[in-house]
Amino acid sequence: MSSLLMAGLLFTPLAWAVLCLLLAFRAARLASVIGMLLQMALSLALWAWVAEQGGFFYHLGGWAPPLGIGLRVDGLAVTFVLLTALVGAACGLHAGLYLDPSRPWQRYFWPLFWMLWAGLNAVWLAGDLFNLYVGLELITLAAVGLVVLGGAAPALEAALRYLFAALIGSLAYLLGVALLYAEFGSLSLVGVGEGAGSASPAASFALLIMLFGLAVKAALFPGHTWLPPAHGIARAPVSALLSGLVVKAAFYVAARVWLELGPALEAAVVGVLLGVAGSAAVCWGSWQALRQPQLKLVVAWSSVAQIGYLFLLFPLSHGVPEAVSLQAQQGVTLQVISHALAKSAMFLAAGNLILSVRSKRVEALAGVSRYLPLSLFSFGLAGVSLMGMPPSGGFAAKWLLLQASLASGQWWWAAVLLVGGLLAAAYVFRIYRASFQEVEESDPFYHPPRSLEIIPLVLALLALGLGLVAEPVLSVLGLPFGGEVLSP
Amino acid sequence: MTSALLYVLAGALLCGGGLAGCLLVRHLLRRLLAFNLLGSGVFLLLVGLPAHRHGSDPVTHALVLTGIVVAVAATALALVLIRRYFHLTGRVSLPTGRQEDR
Amino acid sequence: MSGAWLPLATLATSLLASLIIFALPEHRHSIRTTVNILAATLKLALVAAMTWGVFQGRFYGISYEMLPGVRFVLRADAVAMLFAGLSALLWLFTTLYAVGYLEGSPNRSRFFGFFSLCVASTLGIALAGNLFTFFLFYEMLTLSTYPLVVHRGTPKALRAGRQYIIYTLGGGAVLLLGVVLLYQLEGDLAFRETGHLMGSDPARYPALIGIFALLVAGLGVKAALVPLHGWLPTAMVAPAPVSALLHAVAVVKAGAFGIVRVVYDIYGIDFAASLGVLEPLAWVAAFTVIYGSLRALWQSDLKRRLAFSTVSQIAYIVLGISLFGPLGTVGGLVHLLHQGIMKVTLFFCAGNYAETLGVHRVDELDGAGPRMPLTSLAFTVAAFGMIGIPPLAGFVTKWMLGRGALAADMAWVIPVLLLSSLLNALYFLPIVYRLWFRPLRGDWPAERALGRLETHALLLWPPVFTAVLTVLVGVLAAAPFSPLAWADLVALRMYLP
Amino acid sequence: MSWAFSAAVLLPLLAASLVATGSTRFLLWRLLPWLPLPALLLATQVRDASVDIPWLMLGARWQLDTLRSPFLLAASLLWGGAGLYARAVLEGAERERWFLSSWCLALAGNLWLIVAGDAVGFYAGFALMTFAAWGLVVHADSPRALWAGKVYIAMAVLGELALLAGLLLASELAGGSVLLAEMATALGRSQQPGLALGLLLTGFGVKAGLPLLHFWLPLAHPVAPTPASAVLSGAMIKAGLLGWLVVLPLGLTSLPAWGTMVMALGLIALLGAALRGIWTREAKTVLAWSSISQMGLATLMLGAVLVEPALWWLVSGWFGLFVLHHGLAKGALFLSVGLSLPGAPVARGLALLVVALPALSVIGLPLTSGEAVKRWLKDSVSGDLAGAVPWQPWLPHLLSLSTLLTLLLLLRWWWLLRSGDGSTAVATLPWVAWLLLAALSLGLPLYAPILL
Amino acid sequence: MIERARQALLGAACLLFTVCLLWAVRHLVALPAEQQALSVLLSRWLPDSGVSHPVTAVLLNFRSYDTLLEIGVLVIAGMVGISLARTSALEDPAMRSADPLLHALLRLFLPLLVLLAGWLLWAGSSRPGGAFQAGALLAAAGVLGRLAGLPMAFLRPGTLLRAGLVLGFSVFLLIALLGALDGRAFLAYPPGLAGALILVIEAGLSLSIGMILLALFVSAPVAPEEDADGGPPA
Repeated sequence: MSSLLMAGLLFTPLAWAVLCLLLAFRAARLASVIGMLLQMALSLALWAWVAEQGGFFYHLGGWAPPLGIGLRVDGLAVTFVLLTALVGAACGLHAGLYLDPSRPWQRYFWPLFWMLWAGLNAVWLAGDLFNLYVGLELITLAAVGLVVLGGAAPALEAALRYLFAALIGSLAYLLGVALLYAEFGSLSLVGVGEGAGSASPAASFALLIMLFGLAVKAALFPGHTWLPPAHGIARAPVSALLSGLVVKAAFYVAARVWLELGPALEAAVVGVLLGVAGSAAVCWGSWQALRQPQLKLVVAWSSVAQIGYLFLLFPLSHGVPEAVSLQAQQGVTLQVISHALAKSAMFLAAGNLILSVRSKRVEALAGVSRYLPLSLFSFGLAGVSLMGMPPSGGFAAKWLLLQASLASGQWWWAAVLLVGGLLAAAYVFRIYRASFQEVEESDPFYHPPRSLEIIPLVLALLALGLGLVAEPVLSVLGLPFGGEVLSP
Repeated sequence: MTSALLYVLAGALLCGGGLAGCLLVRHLLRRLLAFNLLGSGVFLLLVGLPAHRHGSDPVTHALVLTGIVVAVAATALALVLIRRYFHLTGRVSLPTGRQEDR
Repeated sequence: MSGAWLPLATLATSLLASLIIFALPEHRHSIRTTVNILAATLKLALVAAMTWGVFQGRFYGISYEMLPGVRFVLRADAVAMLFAGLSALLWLFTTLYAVGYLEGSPNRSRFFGFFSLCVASTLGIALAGNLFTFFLFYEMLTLSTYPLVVHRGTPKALRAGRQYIIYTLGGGAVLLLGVVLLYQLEGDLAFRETGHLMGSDPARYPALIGIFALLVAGLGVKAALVPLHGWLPTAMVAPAPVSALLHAVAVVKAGAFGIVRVVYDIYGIDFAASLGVLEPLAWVAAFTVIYGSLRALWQSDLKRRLAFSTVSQIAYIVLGISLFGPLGTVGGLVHLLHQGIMKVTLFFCAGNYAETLGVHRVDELDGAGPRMPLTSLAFTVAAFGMIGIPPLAGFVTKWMLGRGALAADMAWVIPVLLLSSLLNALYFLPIVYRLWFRPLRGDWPAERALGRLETHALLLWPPVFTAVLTVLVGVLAAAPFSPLAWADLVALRMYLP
Repeated sequence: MSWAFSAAVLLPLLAASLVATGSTRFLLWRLLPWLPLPALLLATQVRDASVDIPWLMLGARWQLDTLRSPFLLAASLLWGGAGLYARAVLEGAERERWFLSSWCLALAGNLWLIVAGDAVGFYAGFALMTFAAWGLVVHADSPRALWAGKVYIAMAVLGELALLAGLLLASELAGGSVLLAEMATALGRSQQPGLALGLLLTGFGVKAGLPLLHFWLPLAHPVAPTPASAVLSGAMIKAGLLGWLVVLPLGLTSLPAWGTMVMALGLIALLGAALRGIWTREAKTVLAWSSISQMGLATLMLGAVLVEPALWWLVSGWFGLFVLHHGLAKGALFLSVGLSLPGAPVARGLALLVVALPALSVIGLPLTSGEAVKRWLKDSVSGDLAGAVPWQPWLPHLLSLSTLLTLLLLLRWWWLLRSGDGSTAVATLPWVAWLLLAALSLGLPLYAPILL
Repeated sequence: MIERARQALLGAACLLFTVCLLWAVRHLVALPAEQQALSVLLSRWLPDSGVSHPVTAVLLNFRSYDTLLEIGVLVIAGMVGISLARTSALEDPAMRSADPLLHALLRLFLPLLVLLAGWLLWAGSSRPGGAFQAGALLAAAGVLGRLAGLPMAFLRPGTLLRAGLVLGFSVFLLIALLGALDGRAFLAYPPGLAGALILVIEAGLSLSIGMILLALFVSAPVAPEEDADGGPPA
């Protein structure tokens, strides 16, 4: 049963990518809706199956690692697969309504969209270091393709900047994999993890290089310059996908590698370095988000800031008691899920607002709260989760991270979390303030179809509700990031 | 001092030079070339190190083959973007001006 | 868990109401008003039923694990019902008043949606069973009140909203730090009448004092203790029902109620006293009482003067809490109710003058008495109540606080009370004097005829009724079901036998 | 029985609500003199009664005993007469609604504090009367009236605050009980009641016109409308005295230091006020000063009792007599100021003579209530029981000096009255009201022994 | 000024990186050379892989998932290339050169190239070769034809080109699904049929790879006036 589910999960997105490439936009849209439903069903079934039976290893092609490629299907991977299904379906549906079918290049959105989805699933489930590299490349190129859809000069510039940064990151990662393979002779993550005990200093250098590469791909502070133009220029559903999921893929790989190899190699310095970079990202990202004149750039810079929180996992899971590390992992998992939901909701809502206000600037939002309450409401709810205000998932994540940082004695991360929350509130309320401005004349706005506004609202409500059901979600993760997993 | 060590050494130096090229050069095509240098350096290391320790290892060959294909795909895509960018804006390097979203 | 559904039902009524109202298009006035009033009355009935149940000793509560090791707990105990009763009662009047006040203005769906959300969070605060749940609703209150403060959308309102958010979110962050530190140190503490920390080992005392400071600072923002009160007067730019609900019932009381919970149900009054944290708290409260009244003296704008008066009145509650002894507690708790009733009346009347006569400043009030007799009478009764003239509600509090101060041998509190009553007189009597004894100077700035009586029916009767309530609460203070009796019941359980 | 008490207090309160419309006001003017009727019946019929109402405020008690009933009697008679006079003079005047509402509320407050047995009720009545009286004082709405109103309300609020503090301390000493009797006994028993006593003395002193606390009196009385000033000095000032009698521990312990101080204040008031009053230029102000000096008498007696507790059982009746005597006489004198004297010289001379009659009783000529009061005071103070009373030998002489000064003072008043302009049309109703009060005050020695 | 400082900083960083890399490599080189478990495993399972050449076995059997994704990457690159093309024809008239010498040469080379590609494809199972090298040769042939101005109808962003792009990929995908449908893991070939299926896949792949690389080469920007517009609306 599980092998059928896995096969379906891997096959569907790739098949639909091929199918959609051959169809025109409207036909592809119809096919994609079916595909999304199928993929959602598969992901849900797999999630339910793992929730009962627990995780397992899936040997592709029948060959066991280290020879073949093994997929690690544990609680965390399956949760992220379901998250991808959720956010992907929402962005797909929204894109179907949002993109203008008459443009010749729009038809290529669907194949790239499905390829991106396939890449994401490949990364969540991967258990093999080289396979992760190929998965990341798949995601990068699909994302660059989506960003550059339409081929306008600014889109090209942003795409190029993105492509170069991502490629450098991938090669750095590959260099790390090469060094690790040279030392341990195995490519599977679990195999390398076991061998890490007797590692030489080269392995810690390899780890450093890999984390540097992945940090650049995840737009951590020093390497973040490519993200705002890319996510700002792209169409709303594309930026939602990029900010919500693509950026998380690189972080997910880094986290997997760190938790396998980190404790063994004395890489505390690397952890602290990433923590400091994360804090700098939080401050710089929020500060820039406050000053951006354009709405989508504000949301893009907010992504830079929120990614900073994720990288607090590294210092908090190294050289600390097991319980605290577990708490930090759960906190970061919740932060990833709630940020994915909230940020995609915010980007979709921002897309709707820009569509109806007919201008990208924040000041143009005056009077929106009177005539476009629904879009602003979903934007607002997403903002609540970004600020980490109760009862949202963001708050639950902030709470767990606060507890982890205080329990581990590294109290300064708690300061970063609190200040970050306030800065996030600053730029979210900047948008509220602009939209609450009363405007004299009658309704100047174009009203998008109601269904366009429902999608971000659903996502925002999920992000908000996540806080209330945090415990069940975390319990399904079991021991996140690997723990004993029974093989089929 | 097997011949593989020579490749490993060359690979390491290529990596250094490639990375420097990628980061410092502004011209897009040259950066792309530097990227390919870096890629080749990594592939050399990937094959050279195991070869040095215990003879030729087919797995690394397969990995390198896959790596090369991916590199080719990325380079081709980059080229298309660069040519289109040049076609539209006539610039050969990305604007580095003090954009406020630096 | 007997009666688990009652607390949830109370919260659900206003949550549901807010969702329905948000979904309603703007022009659906009648449906929105009926939903509003229906929800308000239903909530009042539920709260009354719960109060009766609690009085009989029945347990109402629900608890489920929201985060690993952290539970979401709702529990209706005596002091919760005190605050919940006040909120439910005054929300009914404020809703009626708001319906009348906002006649013909835009954005009413948005307003009433957030209005009911705000009360849902207030009731959540009242019914919270542990610090985590309390914080959860505390922050939801901040979010749901911001749109109310900036409802008018004018640049001034937006600036006031900005300052409001900076204060309250800053306070929220400090409170969050305190709560997490406490969870780190002592684990998930459910509120318990006599508090938990009596037995903790002395090594932790400095940490506990530090945490106490953080918690009170966080709550102090909403309770408008002096250094943190800046947002209250500027938030006066909000429409009258908002300032009535915010400054008399919801936001300000949430802060004071939080301090009650922290001092009694977490630390335990005896432990807090032994820690020596009550003395500084009393100093801050006393200073706020005096400072608030002083600042109110020369505020020319009526609502700003009332705002500063609120700053000092809320500090009475905190003062009552910090007087170690049942009498002080009773004084603090009963003032929680009395101040709510009196301040709501004052704000309703201020709203009436603004809405009917276009009067915003104190010196424009000359001769308003004869023009609007009932409103002015209500204002006068409430004003005398605030000064503390028997047999009105204010006197009962001052009497209890005075006795509490003497019993806790903190005699220096008596002159503070007297000075504050004098200051109250100094800023309320001139207004009463202008209302009744000064002749009309020229015509009113923006007079509008709003219905047969002196003003719109919905604007007139709420303040009159709350004024009558002020008198009744004062006169029937010792009666079985009066706020004072209820406060005694609560205070009795607070102190270790 | 409790309905009788509440009827006495609530009737004027309800009457105040009739002020709203024109027609009800007409009815109210007619009712005004009869408002204190239930209180009058209560004072005459009920000798000694105490009703507890646990649920009212903090546990209220209606009380009427030998100490309070003369106060009640004096107040109701005076309010009745002044009410009649007010109807005659002020009906139809401008700002009549304001006057009526203040008048009724003041009356209600006055009656409430007299019958209140608990501190909260007493304080409530006291405050209600004070604020209502403020309405009466500023009724003329002239700059002078406004200034007098400011001074009055400022001192009144300070007095109230001192009173609140005093009551709080006393209640604390009495273990939290709010009943006045228990407070008095508690004050008696406690070792250092100093602070509470001081506060209570100042609190009531403001109302009773103790020296240094009396500034508002000579300002407020002249500006108030005539019936209002009659009531102000006749009944309201007595509230301060009643406060002392009810709260202070009279007859329980001897407080020589406090006693001597109070007696000294009494003497200063008695003599100083009379001296100061002589060269004032306005008739009502003279009477105001005379009220302060007459109150000096009561303060003197109070001081004596404080020094020598045994005296209390002997002189507790004296205060009742004093209240009746001074209230009615002073009320009549104030009303006479407003009377219009006939133009013809002969009739005018006769009228002046008649008007002077109550003044005689105040001075203390034989056969009048004034003389009975003074003699009783002289005997008790210099009697054998008053062993420890200070300055015992000089007291009688000082008292006779005070009679002389009062004589001069009232001559000054009579001369100011005489220089007033006569008017042809003599309104009969004011004269009737004055006559009623004058008769009651002069007839006091006759009916006083029956009632007390 | 800041720019120069940035350059210097990055340069220093690269230098440091190279030094550390050399240091790490020195450590790795110093490690003892013990027999590698993976190559032992590989030699043991090679017979079952259906091909004799170990690299092809790893590429198309043991780690076939990598190859699948890698082909996916190529398809994406192709797609993006085509999506950027603005006109119906990918032809670039400026490039066509009617040079008789080139035409003659091509008549000789093109068939040779195709023959060589076929041989490489076949040789892949036993010695270095396979789909990628064959595809590259086909693409080279295409490029030469393109330079010589041979009319290639299929080089229009039409369905034919798109079908060609995904042909190999979909074949690979379907075969992979076959494995999963009859109970075994995804990408597992039915026993015995491995060699044949690998050959089918290789054939499809080589064709697609050739098509993709050619499409990427030719999806050059078109002459300015035909450019439809500057890009998507605001």
